[in-house]
Amino acid sequence: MAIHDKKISRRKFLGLSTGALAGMMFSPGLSTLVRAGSGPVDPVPAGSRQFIASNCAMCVNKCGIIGEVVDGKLRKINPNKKHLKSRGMLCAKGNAGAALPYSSDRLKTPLLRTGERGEGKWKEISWDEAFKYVARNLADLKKEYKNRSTVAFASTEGFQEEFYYYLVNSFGSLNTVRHPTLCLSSNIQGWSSVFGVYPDADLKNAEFVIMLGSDRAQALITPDSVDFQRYKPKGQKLIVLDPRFTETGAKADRWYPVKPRTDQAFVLAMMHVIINENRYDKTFVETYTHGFEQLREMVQEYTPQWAEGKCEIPAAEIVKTAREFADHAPRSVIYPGRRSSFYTHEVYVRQTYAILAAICGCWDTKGGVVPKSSIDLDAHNIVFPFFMETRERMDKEATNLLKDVVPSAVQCPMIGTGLPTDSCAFLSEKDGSWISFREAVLNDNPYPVRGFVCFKQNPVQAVPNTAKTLEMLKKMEFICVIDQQMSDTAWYADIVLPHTTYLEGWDPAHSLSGIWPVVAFRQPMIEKMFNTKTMFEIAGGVIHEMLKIDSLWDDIDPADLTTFKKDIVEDVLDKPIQDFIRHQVKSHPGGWEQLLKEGFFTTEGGRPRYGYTRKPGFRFKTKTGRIEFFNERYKSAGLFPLPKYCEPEVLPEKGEYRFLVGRTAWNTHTSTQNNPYLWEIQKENALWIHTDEAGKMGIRSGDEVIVKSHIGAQRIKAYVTEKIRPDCLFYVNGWGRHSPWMSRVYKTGASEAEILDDVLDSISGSACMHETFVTVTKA
Amino acid sequence: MRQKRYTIVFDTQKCLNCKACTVACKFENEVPVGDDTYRIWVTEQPLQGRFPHLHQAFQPSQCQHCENAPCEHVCPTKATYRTPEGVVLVDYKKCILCKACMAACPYDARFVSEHHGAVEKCTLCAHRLEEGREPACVETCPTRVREFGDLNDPDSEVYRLLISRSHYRLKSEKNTRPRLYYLI
Amino acid sequence: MIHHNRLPVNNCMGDWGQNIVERPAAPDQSHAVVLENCFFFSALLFRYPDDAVYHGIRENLQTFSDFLSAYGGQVPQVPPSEDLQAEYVGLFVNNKGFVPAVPYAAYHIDDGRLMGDSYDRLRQTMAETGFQLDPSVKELEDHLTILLEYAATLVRSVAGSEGADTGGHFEARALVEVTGNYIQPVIEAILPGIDQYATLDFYRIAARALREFIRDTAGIYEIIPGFPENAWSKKAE
Amino acid sequence: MAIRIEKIRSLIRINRDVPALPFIIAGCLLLALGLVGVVRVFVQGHEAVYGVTRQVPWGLLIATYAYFVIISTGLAFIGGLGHAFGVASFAKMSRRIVMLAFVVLLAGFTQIGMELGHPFRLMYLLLLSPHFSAPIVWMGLFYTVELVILGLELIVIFYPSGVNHRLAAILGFLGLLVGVIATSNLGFVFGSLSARPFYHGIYFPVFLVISGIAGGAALLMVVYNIVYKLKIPETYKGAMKSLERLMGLSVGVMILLLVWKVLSSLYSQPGDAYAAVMTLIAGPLAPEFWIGEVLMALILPLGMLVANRGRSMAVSGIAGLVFLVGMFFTRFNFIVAGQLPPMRAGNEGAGVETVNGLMQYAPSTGEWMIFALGLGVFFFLYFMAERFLEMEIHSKSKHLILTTESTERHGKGRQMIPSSSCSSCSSWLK
Repeated sequence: MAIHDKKISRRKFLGLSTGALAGMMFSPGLSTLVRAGSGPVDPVPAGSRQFIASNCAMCVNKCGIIGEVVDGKLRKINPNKKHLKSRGMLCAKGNAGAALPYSSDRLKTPLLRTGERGEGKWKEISWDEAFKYVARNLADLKKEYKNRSTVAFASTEGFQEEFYYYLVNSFGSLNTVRHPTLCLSSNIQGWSSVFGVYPDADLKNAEFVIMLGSDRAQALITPDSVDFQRYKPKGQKLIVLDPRFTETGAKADRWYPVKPRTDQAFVLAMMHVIINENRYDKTFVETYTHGFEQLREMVQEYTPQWAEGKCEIPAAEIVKTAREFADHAPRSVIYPGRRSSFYTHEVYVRQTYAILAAICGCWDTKGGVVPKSSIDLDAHNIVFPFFMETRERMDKEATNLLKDVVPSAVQCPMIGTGLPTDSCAFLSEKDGSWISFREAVLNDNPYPVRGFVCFKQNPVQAVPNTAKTLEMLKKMEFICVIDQQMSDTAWYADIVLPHTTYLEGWDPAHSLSGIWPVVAFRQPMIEKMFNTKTMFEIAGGVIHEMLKIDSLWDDIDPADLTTFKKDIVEDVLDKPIQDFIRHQVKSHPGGWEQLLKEGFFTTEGGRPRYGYTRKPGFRFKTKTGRIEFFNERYKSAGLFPLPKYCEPEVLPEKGEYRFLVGRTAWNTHTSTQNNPYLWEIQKENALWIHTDEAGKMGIRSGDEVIVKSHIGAQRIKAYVTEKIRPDCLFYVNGWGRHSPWMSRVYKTGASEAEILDDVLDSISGSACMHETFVTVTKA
Repeated sequence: MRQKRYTIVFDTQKCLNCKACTVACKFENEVPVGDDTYRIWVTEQPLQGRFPHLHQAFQPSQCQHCENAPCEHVCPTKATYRTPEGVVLVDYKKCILCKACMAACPYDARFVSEHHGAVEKCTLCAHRLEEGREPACVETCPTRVREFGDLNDPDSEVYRLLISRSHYRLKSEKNTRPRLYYLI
Repeated sequence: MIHHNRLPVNNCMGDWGQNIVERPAAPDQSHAVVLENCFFFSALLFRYPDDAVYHGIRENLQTFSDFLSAYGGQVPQVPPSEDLQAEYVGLFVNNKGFVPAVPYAAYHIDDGRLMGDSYDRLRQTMAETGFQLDPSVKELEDHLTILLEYAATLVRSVAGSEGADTGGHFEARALVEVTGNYIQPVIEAILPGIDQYATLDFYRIAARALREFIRDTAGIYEIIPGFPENAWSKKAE
Repeated sequence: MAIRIEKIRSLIRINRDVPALPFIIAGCLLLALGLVGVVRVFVQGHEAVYGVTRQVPWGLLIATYAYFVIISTGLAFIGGLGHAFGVASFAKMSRRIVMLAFVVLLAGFTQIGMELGHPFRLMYLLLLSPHFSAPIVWMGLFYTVELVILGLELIVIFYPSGVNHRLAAILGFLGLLVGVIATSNLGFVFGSLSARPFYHGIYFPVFLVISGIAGGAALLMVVYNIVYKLKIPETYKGAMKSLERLMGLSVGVMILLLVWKVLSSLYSQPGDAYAAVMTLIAGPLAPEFWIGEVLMALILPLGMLVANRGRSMAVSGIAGLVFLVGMFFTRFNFIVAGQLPPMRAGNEGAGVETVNGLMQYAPSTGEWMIFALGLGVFFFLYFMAERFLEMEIHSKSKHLILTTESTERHGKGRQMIPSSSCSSCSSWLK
């Protein structure tokens, strides 16, 4: 600054009428600074470098990570090379997690809404106030509706979800709704109908693998995404059926662009070939299964020629694939996959896959489909009080819910007869069904739900048909969201509680089941940066406030309350979480130390336990205790017991395309698109459209187009490619945010939830995300 | 002690195009977010064939650590140099940012780092090698596309791969003699 | 930050009253006190306006009207407390998933990342001048309001050291560094965001006033008794 | 001491006849613009201000650097002919030639100084850690030596107590030699890049030298036309005619070289060289190539010179001016064209953004400002010299008798007698 300017600026300052100012003095009473040494000192660390083992939380996989912490700051997240589940790898998201704590977008302190919902007017409140607010609202709702289930609790999976359920069970609502019906509930139901469990695939040792609709190269699942390529050079053959030429398709020995919704026909025809050519495993079938003759009879009509007409894959290819599958058995895998929220008949599709594995004896053996093992942890012996003022979960108690509000769910001509009209046939108690649950809430059927607590889930983006989700939120008198970031859903909340990131806090141990089971946990790598809390602390805080409100405990046995205070509050929530974790692993000598050092531990040297379901006397969790081709429970429920081919109930009209859902390797859910390191890989999504179709409409790559379903319309750039069937369209989720949640992806690309139809699979309660038909026009 | 000859051998057929390596590299080497600032990349090779007969390969790549490195030849101040192990490095303090190395590199492996005030590129994570750790891109890869090791060690995986499988090097016609190999 | 958990709401008025200390200022010290108070008042302006802070701003606005109109062009209306709080959260804390005016210095100095190298240097400087963040305050040291308060504290240290042999040289350099290398980059960087996203005039005017004031500080510092000539040399020994 | 000052003072005068003022003012304006650019670079950094990218790392400033320094060495070449090889018509011009060469070289140095991220590092590292296999080292070395030689030449020919002709001849010869080597090395900075086939080979080391001679001649013709307001005095007409021939010949050689460069890059479409040449012929650089390079640097100037056949000095001056504009495009085109074919195809994920398979580059305003700085340095310094220094060499000076005599002879249309042994050199210039 020039001398001259200095003089001017000084004169300006001295020109202030300073009398009052000089006479006044601010004392440090409001100060945020203290003299060094006057409080517990947090010395500036210098030159320190630590490697801290933990587990990732950027998606559901929980891969092993080792944080490199320099001077108290997380510099890099490395893979844990010893980790049995993640095989020593770490994906783009896992690496990008290192930016998470240092993002300015984080929620930093509890926020209370002061304006209208969604208006974006908030005030900061203390945690004490927040806990009081939540407890008081829960109490008010209970008082008003005389039904604890009037508050719905939504959550996504994660280690801290355990403590979320402490809160849920302490309040006593039965209306919980989790992620599986947006993801894999039909898969679990279909495979379980045959084997009683939902198994894993031993891709490490398989010789022949068929993947139908699973994009393991991009939708990463550990260890599958690792194994299916890392060990491929050993001669593994990979067959991929997908309407899109995915990265997995690019890895395949043969890629079949299967007509959507007809994968089942392909597999039924394979069974036709294998059974009629006597290529199935007769010993296995005789020893372990039930209903083979009915199956044999059923598949007779499903000839390869018939299937060719359905799935548009040449009959000869089907025959070839069937023979190869049988030849490599039992080291053949028909891949169960993960997300199966595709079609209305998905449970039957998955049942079909499971039966194929069973007839060839590719079960519970090296290189086949193998039931998950898990390592037992010591649970805390706790019993939550039994509350009188609680009604059964609404998607169970509702009447005519499906018939009246989800007509598409009961239109399937094949399965129509026995389909439930009130609620889903085989609903998982805790998980609920997002689509039917939301319908029930919207219709107050059978009772009003007026409170909504949401832990790290983002239904506004994740559940098909955003408009309905917003409508559902409007019915609520109280909305509380616990999250790390201001998600689309948090934006509509009354109170937002900031959750500590997975890198700053302790998470309890979890047994991760699989062929290679491990116990994993999380420990902090860095100090907490802001005024956040973990679900463990939040549950404790809210429950303490709840205990101060008598009306919340007037419908239980007083003895229950005493036990509750002792067993749950004093013994668990009031103690450090480390005590909880130590208790969990107390049956595993050295387990705690191993967790601290490696972030995980395993037992039996981490070797797979093949064959325990093949031992004499083993009872499968089916009605007959055997592997069921003919499902007795389905029969009792009035459903078709065998996976008969289900013709689609609705077909695209002229000019309509089927909309597909898929993932990339750098974003799985809707929470990572704003991470700068992932954003720079993909800055917006684009609509995949086949070259010929685009040609007809004069659409070129980069042109703006409008994709429209009867739910909504989105504007997006086109990506003209040969990599998709001409009758399908696709864009990846995570962009075009409804509310501008994330600065980088706001208004770029298109949102999935905004156009997806809310179709329901009424057997498992799963959403059907591939049952939406759209049109496309040049913008 | 025998001189080490570091190399990376790529089995690109295993590449999932998952970009884990690119993100790992950015954090490990503190490379800023930016369209021009990257040390490694994963190229989606052009799609071949017509629907439904399609083929596509993915090719991760980075500085090839050439034995006959054009970038080293043209560097006026010896800022770019080769270590005895064959790693091509940049001494940031000596770089004058003339960018001749960027013009000379046939692999477009170099870029200007504002942070270092110099041209930077893949170092094979030399700082990790000193600690006996693999380069970050090698370590993080789900399918282990990259294998890192010492070509002078007959027991190494890289040696085994190169004597047992056919391979090629990028732009071999330039006679840069890259130290990075691609398996066929 | 000053959170409710530090100052019980029902008590804050009383507390605030005690915070203003009438001090007979020595004539040569009076300008330093004015400067210190300007910094402290600016710190209040950019602190989350809980009840204590809100009343602090309201009660002192008249006193600082000269300051605000000289640098900000006008004296802002103080909106109702709830509106001001919503505005503060929307601008500086969380707004639809992003923050229009990130108040952390390191974010603007080190590539859009919190707690970068400049953050470490700041903590080092604070420690060397004998200060640290109150451990009960769950904020980062490079938050604009803490920087301003720190600057106020440093002004007092420098002025108080007048006549001493080594008189406040270190503090003076720290003051120059904190205003020039921390406060200035933040306020320059966030002003556009505030202008674009603010729904009320309050923070627009306050931010403009702060920016102009900070731009002028280089000329103002020399009025502090004991402010050494060589404080402008880049690095404190 | 006092006498020496007196003598130096004798050099200083105010030449009211020379229309220098407008150029000095223009120079000042350009300098001001340039300084804005310099400030921007220091405040915002090279990366933010310049339009160069990862794939096109060399842009306008490398082109303008080459433009200036090559003209300078061309001038030194002509000066060398005058001094060292006794081409008397040029020797008469030696003050202007050397002053121009020096100032233009300085202008060039401003360009490279602003282009390099760490120019000062280069200065000491060239001494401490030179890498002798790097063409830039030799280029830098020879241009530095060239600057020193030109500086010494300036002292010698402006030496108040008279010119030491022998010394001037030696320095002139060295200036010619080092200049040719330096420019040739500059060509080799590109010619050495085997990664970029368009650059690789002998074309640029040769082409740049030839174009420099043409550029030097052109600049001299322009400057004399300015200084004498389009009325070149009789004494310089011979020199002007020689310059015309020199420039015409050089442009002719340039055409020859360019034709074969283009044809060899087109013939059988050899990879990146083909792609680079196509950017010139029918690509993004086509206007710059056909209008800027082919028309303004080659066809128009040569056409004008041939049509004029020395009749009007003014026409020659205009031809020179047109050539100098065109020459800028030859520099710009070759720098950019060589880098437009990417080293890696612009496939998805490659991090390379191409349009029709090519990179893109357009100079930023910051880069234009730095070019303005170079032009400003030239205009300001040179025309200050014109305004305030004695740029003529007076025939009265006893030290220049030889030259004067030959000039007189030449002026009378007699055979020129070369004062050195290099008769061939001077005779083909007639």
